[in-house]
Amino acid sequence: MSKSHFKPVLALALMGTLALTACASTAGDSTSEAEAPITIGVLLPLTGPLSTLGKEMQNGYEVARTLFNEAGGVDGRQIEFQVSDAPTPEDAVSVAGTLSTDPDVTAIMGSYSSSIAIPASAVASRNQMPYWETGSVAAATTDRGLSHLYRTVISAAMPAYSNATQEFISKVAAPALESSPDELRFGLVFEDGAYGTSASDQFKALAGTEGYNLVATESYAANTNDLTSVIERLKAAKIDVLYSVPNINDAILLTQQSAALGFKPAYTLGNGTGYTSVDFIAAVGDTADGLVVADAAPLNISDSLLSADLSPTYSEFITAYEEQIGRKPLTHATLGYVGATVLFQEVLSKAETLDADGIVAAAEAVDLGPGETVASFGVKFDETGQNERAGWFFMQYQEGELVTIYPTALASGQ
Amino acid sequence: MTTIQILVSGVLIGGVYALLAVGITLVLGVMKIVNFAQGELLMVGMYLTLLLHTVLGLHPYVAFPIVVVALFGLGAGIHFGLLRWVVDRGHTQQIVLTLGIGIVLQSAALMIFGGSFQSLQIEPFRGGSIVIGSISIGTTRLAAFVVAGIATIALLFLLDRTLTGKAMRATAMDRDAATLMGIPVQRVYLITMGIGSALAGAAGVMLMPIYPVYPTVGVNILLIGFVVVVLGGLGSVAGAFLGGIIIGVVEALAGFWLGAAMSQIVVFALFIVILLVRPQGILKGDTV
Amino acid sequence: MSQQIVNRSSGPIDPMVRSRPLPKHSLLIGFGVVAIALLAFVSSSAPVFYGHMIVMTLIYAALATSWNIIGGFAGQLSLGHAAFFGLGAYTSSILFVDFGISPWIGLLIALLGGATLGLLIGIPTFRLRGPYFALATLALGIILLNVAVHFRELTGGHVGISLPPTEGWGTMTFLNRWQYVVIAGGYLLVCLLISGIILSNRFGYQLAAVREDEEAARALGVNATRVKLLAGTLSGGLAAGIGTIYAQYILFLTPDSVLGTAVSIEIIVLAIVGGSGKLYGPLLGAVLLIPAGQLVLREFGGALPGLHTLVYGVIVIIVILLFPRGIWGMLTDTAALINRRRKHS
Amino acid sequence: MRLSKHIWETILPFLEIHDVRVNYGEVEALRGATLSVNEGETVAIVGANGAGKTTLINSISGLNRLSSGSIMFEGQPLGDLKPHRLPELGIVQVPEGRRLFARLSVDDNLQLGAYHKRARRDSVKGREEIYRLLPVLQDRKDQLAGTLSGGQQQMLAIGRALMAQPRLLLLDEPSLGLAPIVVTELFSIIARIASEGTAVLLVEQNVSRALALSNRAYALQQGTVIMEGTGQELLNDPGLPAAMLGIAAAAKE
Repeated sequence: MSKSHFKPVLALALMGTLALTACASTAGDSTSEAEAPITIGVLLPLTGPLSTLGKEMQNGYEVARTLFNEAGGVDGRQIEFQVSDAPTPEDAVSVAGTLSTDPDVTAIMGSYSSSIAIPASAVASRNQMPYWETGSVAAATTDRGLSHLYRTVISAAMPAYSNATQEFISKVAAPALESSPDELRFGLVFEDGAYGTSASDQFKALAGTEGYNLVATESYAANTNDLTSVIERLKAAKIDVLYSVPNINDAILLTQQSAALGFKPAYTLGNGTGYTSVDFIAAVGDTADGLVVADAAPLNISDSLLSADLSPTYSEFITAYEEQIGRKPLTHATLGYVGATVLFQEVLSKAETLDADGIVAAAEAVDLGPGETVASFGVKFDETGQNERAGWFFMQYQEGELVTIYPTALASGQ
Repeated sequence: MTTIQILVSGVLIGGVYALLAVGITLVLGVMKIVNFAQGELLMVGMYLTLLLHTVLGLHPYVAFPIVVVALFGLGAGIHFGLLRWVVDRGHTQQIVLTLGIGIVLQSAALMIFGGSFQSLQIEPFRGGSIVIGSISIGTTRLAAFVVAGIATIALLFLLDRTLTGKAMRATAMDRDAATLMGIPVQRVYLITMGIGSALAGAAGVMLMPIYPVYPTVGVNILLIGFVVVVLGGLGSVAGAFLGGIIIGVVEALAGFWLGAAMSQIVVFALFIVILLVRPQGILKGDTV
Repeated sequence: MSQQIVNRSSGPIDPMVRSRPLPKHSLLIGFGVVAIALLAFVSSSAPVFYGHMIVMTLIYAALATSWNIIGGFAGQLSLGHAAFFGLGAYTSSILFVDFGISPWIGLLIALLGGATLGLLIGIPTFRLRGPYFALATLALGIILLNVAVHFRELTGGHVGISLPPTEGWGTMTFLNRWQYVVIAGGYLLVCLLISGIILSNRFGYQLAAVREDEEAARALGVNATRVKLLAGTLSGGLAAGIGTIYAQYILFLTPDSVLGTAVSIEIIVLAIVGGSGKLYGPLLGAVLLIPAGQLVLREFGGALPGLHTLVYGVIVIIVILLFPRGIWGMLTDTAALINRRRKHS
Repeated sequence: MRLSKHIWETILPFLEIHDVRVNYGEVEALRGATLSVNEGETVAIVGANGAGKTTLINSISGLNRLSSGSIMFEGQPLGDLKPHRLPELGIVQVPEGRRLFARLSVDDNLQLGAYHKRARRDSVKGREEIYRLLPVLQDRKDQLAGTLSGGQQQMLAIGRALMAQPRLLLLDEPSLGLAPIVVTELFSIIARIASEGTAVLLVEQNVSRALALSNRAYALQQGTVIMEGTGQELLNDPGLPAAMLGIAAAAKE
């Protein structure tokens, strides 16, 4: 019987040996012919609660890849994706480790959610693998100054982010209410997840510096099933402008229950994610009309507002997307498309070598001005890898569709 | 006035909790099994409602009987294929088995429907509410509450007045004695699990127009369901109904006074206090 | 004294008590050290995926082994064990990030914190029986999760805590994985040793007596409450320690990833599938399920979302139905049967 | 080999228990007990605590699994049947400690006694008969069973079993914990049931009363039958007190 104490130890040793043989068989064949495809590791949450927008972003990647490959790829070399699902931070570490040490993988793209991006990019940087972040807006992502991380999308910590909100409120929202920002009563409501808290922190800071009269601040768990108490508290605070940062299902709930409970602030300013998803539009339909949504990419803009040199053009992107996916792209698809296209066209195509150093050098050299991406913002990375030209946009639901209304230069409606 | 509105909303959402909790308490009372898959059964009910609407165009309230019968079948099937083998074992094995069943249902839903949030618009009810003075009552929530009440009363009638119901209660009280009287205990369990599951289905139908469905939607509601069951007294159907309303009101009031973020802490702290101070619940478990 | 009485009693604990000679702890240490060395070597040369798989397996094996003390040996179904794991992870991480205290010291403080929490939770909840205890621990886990979410100044809320990637033994942070294999493997070995010592001592028999029939155990003079409290304290402390190692490995904490109910459930599933109450059951469960889950996730994750959890659920159902004593129990039963046959022939 | 039912009934005893063994874990509670009951007969089983009496009666009604041996009822092996099918055949047990459905009314308890199909048809009439036989229940018909006195509970337990229209009534320690005057009443009721043609297998600690009532009796010790004979024979057997006092011997095991 005492022999049984060996068994687990032997089992563990056996497992190790198995792992050893398994790796011996997987490593080995790394060909680098001119015609061989270039592999990009795609790291996104494709299952679990984050999957809705993870998939939306993947759609953007796929369309970018199709268009880029059709246009000839990198000197004839096609782009291939190695798609990995990372539903939790733990899985993100695992997947990032695998991708960043795979000799076939040139760079990693991801990851939409900050809770995935933060651990995954840390692992990639430790393994000196370029990490191309196209979706996470949390400040912490680039704050750490990781060596191989580049973020094409805006950081909530950037002045541009707060400035856009401040300008929008003073130049669009307040005039629409025939008032001035310091006379308005503001309310803030957010889901207490990573996304909601970091976005609401920025708004609180803005309210502090601008002297907004923030009369109510409410948070709740995103998986709640009743928001009556939150709505009643907001109602009781008699607010004029509501700044709201929900996830998807609670965006639906908040909108529907507000309507049911007769809560209708003069102006509702929603922050991205929840309000721009397909699920939201499908659920609330025209109840959303009039709602203003802020997000990291504009929607439904016209080609004429962008650079004439842009190829593919905005409308080509929309057409390709509709053909491939079957509906119009939303913000996360657009952000994914922009990020991927910049990586393909500006980095991979222009890099002298496709190793980490070559990609880093090419990334540092990217210099796209306003209008040179389909999201209208330019791309230039600062020393932390943050795109300092990333933008922040305001759109409004008009007849069930999101129309860009700010910056006014892009406005196609109102 | 606001407090009344909060109370009304709490009572209404409490109806949904009650509907789920009544099913949990019934299975617990009769079979002595804590069913951790009850939330997933509700999720199945929601998806089924959605499917009947999108494929056959059925209004959810028209689909109600179909979903309830289908979920009865699913519950009975789960008993026949799985739970039957563990009724004699310890609660650890039973709990882990139902957890396993829940994981399987959740994964299956993810594979079939994907992870996105899907909701159902039904025109006559969407955003619809009855306004009395300054109190607004959501019609879909009111409907859910009414169904919860009717289901509870119907179940109480079944348990109190019919031979099948009495056999269920007898089995709950003394399984061996019931066997000696010729009561087919496993069939009673099958029916119990079927009814418990059908109640989860009913909750799913009523929740579908209120709340979007996604594969893990049941998890959070299930936890509240447990709180309600313990509050109401394990195995007490009437207690579960009352407990559902109390928890709905507590949650709403705590949310209003302390903020929504604190309401979860308050609810689960209340749960611990009940467990420690009055584990038998507000009504002793004597309905089943 | 009570041990003797338990020994003579005719309940189901009897065969188990009689058939177990004193474990050869030195053998366990010897083979454990060799296995860790081997695994460390493997993980330093194998692709990251396999290295990660080994580290995660060791971490979860240690976690499930710590759960086993209260959940298996004492038979108290704790559904909130993530509370200890998360407490340990947050304690050392906050000390490290905010006060610059080395994770090694953080680990010791986490151990103490977990043990204290185990004691504090135990005092009120061990009065509860069966499903009540399970539900109470479930609720406590949820409360702790909500506290971590709510008190953002301390924990960062859902945004989480990001640990600095400063490499070195002093900071318990490494670029490579073999060091983590050594640390987590060593910790697992400690958990196994403590469990083995418990099982071969009077304490182990007392726990078994409480598990099989608490009333009878009390009647035989076992101080059931004290025995359970001690088990809960040990179990909680060990689970908290592994939390620190996890935090230093992943370098990023969110409430859901260390305090979530899913973590608690995973721990139980590993232990039950492997064989709860058996010394090596939880280890076996982790060795079988963690790599299986990771492999399925890697192979099919993107294409067939949900498959890896489906496989998990199906394994749980099959094991519960066919091998109620877990896979370890099934293996030892089979071995005993073969032995008996051999003797007969 | 196929014989008509009539022939089976004439050659084979009503209930035949042959070399039955039952184990609880590693403990043998019954070690080869053999006994029989004829149609309409009252048979008592006496023995010390732990002699295996309750195990034996639970084995007949299917609550215990046999390790070996057989129990035949009118030529049919009972081991093949699910326990809940036995009342249909006419075998009904009144378990030790009454085991009433405490939070159901007296009337509901009786109604549940007549659960199997054959009895269910006569449920209403059956209850009237029980109330006539046991008038003490009539007045308490809507009371919860748990609120009755010990004696009333025992009457209800017997009444509940009678609702199933038994042909063989198994009684496990019916007099346990009852006042002497109630015990007398109880035994007169049992005698009345037996006189109406129902076979009774009675396990009792009250040895003298049980033996006086029975046609035949068996004494059990450590799971085997050590004595058998008419009630009077056993009563007069000098070995009986030793069998009853076999406590020390049994506990040594």
